[in-house]
Amino acid sequence: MDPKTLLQNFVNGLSLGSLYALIAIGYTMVYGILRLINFAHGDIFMMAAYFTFFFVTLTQLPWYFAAIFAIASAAVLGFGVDRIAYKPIRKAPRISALITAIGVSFFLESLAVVIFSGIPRSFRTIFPQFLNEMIILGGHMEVKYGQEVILGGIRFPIISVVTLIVTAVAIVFLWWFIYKTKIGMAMRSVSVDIPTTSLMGVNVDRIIGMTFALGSALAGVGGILWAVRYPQVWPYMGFIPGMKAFVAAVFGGIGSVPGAVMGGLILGITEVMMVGLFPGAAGYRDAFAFFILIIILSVKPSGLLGKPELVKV
Amino acid sequence: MRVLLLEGITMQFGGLTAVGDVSLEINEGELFGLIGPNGAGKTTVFNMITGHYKPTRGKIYFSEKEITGLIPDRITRMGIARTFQNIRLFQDLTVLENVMVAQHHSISSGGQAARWFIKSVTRIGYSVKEREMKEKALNLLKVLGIEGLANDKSGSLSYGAQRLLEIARAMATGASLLLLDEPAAGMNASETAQLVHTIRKIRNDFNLTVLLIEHDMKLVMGLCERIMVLDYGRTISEGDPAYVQKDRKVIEAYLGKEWVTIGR
Amino acid sequence: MRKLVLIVLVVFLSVSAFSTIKVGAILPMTGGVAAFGQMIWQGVQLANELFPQVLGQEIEIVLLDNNSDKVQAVNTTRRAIEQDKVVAIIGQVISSNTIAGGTVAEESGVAMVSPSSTNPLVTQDRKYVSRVCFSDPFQGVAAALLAFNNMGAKNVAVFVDVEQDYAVGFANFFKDTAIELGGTVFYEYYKSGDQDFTAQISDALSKNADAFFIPGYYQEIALIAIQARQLGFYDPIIAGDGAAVPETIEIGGAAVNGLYFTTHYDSGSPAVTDNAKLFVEAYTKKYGEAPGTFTALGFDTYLVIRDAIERAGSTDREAIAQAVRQTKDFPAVTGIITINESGDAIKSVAIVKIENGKFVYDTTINP
Amino acid sequence: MTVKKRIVFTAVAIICLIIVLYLSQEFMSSYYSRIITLIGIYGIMAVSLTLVNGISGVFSLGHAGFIAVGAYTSALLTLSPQQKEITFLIEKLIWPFNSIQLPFFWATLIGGVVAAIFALAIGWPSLRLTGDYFAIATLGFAEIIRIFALNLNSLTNGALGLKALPDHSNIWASWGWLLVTVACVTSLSYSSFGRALRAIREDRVAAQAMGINVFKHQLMAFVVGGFFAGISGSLYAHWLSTIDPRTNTIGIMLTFNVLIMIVLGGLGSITGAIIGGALFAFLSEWLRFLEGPMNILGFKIMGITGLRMLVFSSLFVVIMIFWPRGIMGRREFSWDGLASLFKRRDRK
Repeated sequence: MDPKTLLQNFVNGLSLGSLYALIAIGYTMVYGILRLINFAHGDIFMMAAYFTFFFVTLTQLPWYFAAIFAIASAAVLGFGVDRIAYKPIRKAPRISALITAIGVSFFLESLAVVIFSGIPRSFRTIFPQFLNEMIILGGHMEVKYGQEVILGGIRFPIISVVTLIVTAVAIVFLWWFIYKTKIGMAMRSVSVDIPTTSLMGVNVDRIIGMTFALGSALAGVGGILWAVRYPQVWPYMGFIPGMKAFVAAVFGGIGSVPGAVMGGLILGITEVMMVGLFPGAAGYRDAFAFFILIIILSVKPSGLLGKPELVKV
Repeated sequence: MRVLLLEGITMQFGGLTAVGDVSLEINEGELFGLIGPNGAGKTTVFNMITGHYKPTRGKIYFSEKEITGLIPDRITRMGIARTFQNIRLFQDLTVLENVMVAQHHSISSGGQAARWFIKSVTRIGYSVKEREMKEKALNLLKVLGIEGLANDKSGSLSYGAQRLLEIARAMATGASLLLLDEPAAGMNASETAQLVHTIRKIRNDFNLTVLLIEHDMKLVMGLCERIMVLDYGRTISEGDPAYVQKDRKVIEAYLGKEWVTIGR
Repeated sequence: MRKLVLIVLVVFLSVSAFSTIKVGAILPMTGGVAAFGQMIWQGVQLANELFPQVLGQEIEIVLLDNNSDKVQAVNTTRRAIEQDKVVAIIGQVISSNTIAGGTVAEESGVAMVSPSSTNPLVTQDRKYVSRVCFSDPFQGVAAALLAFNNMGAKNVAVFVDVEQDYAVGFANFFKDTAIELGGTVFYEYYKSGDQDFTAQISDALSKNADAFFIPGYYQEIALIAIQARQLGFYDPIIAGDGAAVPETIEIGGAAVNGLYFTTHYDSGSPAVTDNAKLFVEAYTKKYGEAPGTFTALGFDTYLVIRDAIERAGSTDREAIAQAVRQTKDFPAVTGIITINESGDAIKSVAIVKIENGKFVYDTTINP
Repeated sequence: MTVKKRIVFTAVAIICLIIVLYLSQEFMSSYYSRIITLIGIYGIMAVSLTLVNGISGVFSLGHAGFIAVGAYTSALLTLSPQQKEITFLIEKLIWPFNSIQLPFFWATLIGGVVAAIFALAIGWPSLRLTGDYFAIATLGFAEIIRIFALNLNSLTNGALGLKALPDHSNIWASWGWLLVTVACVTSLSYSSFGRALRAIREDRVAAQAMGINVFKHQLMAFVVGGFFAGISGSLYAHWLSTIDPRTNTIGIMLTFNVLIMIVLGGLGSITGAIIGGALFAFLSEWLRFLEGPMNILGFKIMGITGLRMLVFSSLFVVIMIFWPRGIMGRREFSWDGLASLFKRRDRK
């Protein structure tokens, strides 16, 4: 691979990875507090994209209002899912909570089919066109099929760069929220020890709900960026990114927010670079990602940045 | 004959030394007490002997064979069994099953495992073994006086009965050295008195060697033949009960320096 | 309480009180390929509205959702045949489900006509399973002719969706013909649901491909087209009938301009039938937009089955199944359909290209 | 109740079951008898996963991988060489599969054995991990198996899959194997080995301190679970008559489905696993009335597409909220339990 393609692939992998990271953060935050793998997380991602679509088409609001509105709705949805489905079974075995999560995931997908129909909607029309343009460095002009076009050069889609910036902003915001606000402090405390935190007069259920809301809002940001990048929304769009983000979260050490970011980036870059380096083996791409995951886990059983579980005797 | 030998074992967690350079020798049939204030490192010593922790330094020998760093189940099969300070019974299993589980390694280790596995699945020639295990388990429960609870879920027992069940379970492994971690914790005075009697009895009847951790001084002084005192992970005293009781360092450790000066 | 039970009973009994001819429609209305199921369902419904009767009786369509799932593909087929007593079945959509459901139809001797399963294995060794679309081998030949003869390509990068039997088969037959025609072909692999193809495209560019062939579905076709244009590839992109939905343009935008694809029909084709005119008119009236190919195929499947019932002159399943196989020169929406002895539709392949965000009929390749 | 009485009761129950199955096959429409067959297959899948997830407390998300291995192995063995010749369109099938054909029973058994070998190979490295990390590793391995099935055209026919498998999975095959599975898993779980597995589930550290080799026992459960998963895979493939490497045929969706069965039924209960499997097979078909056009008092209402899956999935959530431990919890069916149930009724 020549350095030009390498660079292009790297930037693409980075922006794909940052989308994984945005979703993975939600997984990891919920896991950190409840030890629950929230399989419905990918579907909140999907819902956020649908919300944006319908806010724009139904209310004729400018896209940025719609996006903010959709992110808020995703947060409310995440909060609601926790209240309705997870809160009643906090004391139940963990696997019951996991099945509930799978149930919620199926539910949201079917709901989307019933309300929005299974036919994909194009996202292209509702976002500003410049997001689909490319940044081209170098290259030369040529006339092809009667059109003047630029060939060669190093190319980045603008959306990739935007994705990177938005992700960075979201992560900085998250850092500020977790470390500098009272609610964030309560979240950290809940993740260490729920009973003690509730003794300190913190409303644990509210904090858990807030965690869901915050994680879902980030998934919402991811969902919108995803829908702009691959310009369509459909009911099952959350499944694959959701699974990948889950893998990324485990990769980085589930429960650790920096781990989730790192895991997402590594997974995104690996996926793109693997195909770039061995195009003939592209069919095995996901197998390769899982293979790396298994290798990492066997060397470091709790992921890259995860804390090793201390066996108390 | 020497059953257990610890040679300068040390356990560090990060920068913290939980146990530092502890050496110990226990002979066959002895009742040995390990005491010390909270956080002195007693349970850590147990965890190192039973293989749950690997010592940072030092060596452990059991019946003259080195067992340092072996995995816990291997050590149990060699003949060391333990109870836990914070009771760890198999809550969803019955009392009887708890004891029978401890005999399981007799059919599941070594070359016979496959044979017994097939027998278990096909149920051919298995019931004899099952009956044998059940009889042995019931017998142990009788020795500890909880045979009436055999079919209760172990999670539903009283605190005292759970402690006794843990001892029965440890004995069922067929171990020759028992490590009891605070066996009297949570018991009332009469239960404790009964426990002293029981421990002595099992030591004699089953030819056991017993190493125990205990906070109840009365129990330790009345029961143990030799005692070692740990403080901040280090040995501060060792000897028979009468000697240890008078040792200045021990009183200091338990009551603080002021008390010693006042007493003088 | 008793009253409630009674009411419920009455309600359920009255469900089956009609005297109608029942035709099953087994489609994925939910699950991964719900989009195709729903588009085909629109066509079936429309056809049922326009031609509601046969042999003087109403045709009732029994819609069963197979959730894009194989187990349900089998169960629904059995249910349609035994519970709902359908005389013939419209379905199923993706080849793997049609293969699974087809076994049941074959065993029970009920005609199953697929609107869109193009895998050759679908009708192979089957007497009761047919299709109104052409099969992959035929489309593969047509696409190769298009690429190497009409467009003058020499070295084509084929983007294969390893997850889709449709794409794998189609690509394979394309390759066979390409070699016969003296061209060279190499594969780039991806999986359904992939959204980033930049690595494969970069590789294809470095191997000097002068055309891309994408025998997959529209989502990936559109995305590959977008990303190919972004990476500076302006040579022809060729696809199959997977591109024949409006979503290709909606998603692909300007990037799919100049995309050629082989398909079942185009409303601009000169060989257009009366039914096609009727269909386009009715669809536009009802939905306010131009119909897609899958909707047309759904429409046709209904018509072919209705025609077979008419020719059979009875609701006997065996007679209908035989009549389906004897369909000859039937003027359907997607062309003049003749079903051959192996159950595949023989009809011409339309070549359509996208120009300024619109489908434009280009040419026809005959079998 | 005496042992003798219990054996008599069980024998009578099995005979009754055989009669009921016979009647259902003879007199019910094949739509129902095929669903009954499917219940048997789901039962095997669920019981084999219960041994791993419920009884041993190992959280595996890779069950579909073993089902896939069993399905492909036995399918390749039962297909006739002629059929293979015409099915493998892209690349020819490799030797020796292209020339052998075995009876269904042996093919199923071999499918189970090969799946067990895979379970051994996967469990060996993975069981060094614990909890959710183990879960994700098994998920990864299952996905790797599926991806290989997608890409190894000369062995699995890639995405085209295998088709025209002989229709061997009838009521007798599926319920016969279910009986074998239940008998083996029950006697295992009520033997000393099963006690050890449950002990490990309850408290891993204490089990180790009792001399139980945790790794070896969990691996054993994993391999036995893998074996029966392979058996169920063979039956599943021959029930479907075709097999392909799609996510909802042999991928993570299948694992999710089996998980739903065992948790709804009651995690750790063999009885519960069968109930869960039956409920799953039954409900997903029975709820179809929701989507059909309904005629309520003269008003014809068009069915709402997707409503069935919506109700289906909300049912899981509702069951979990009201019975967090599933329908059976960890209880098992037993004659004594049944007797005491009746006695209680009488007293009332």
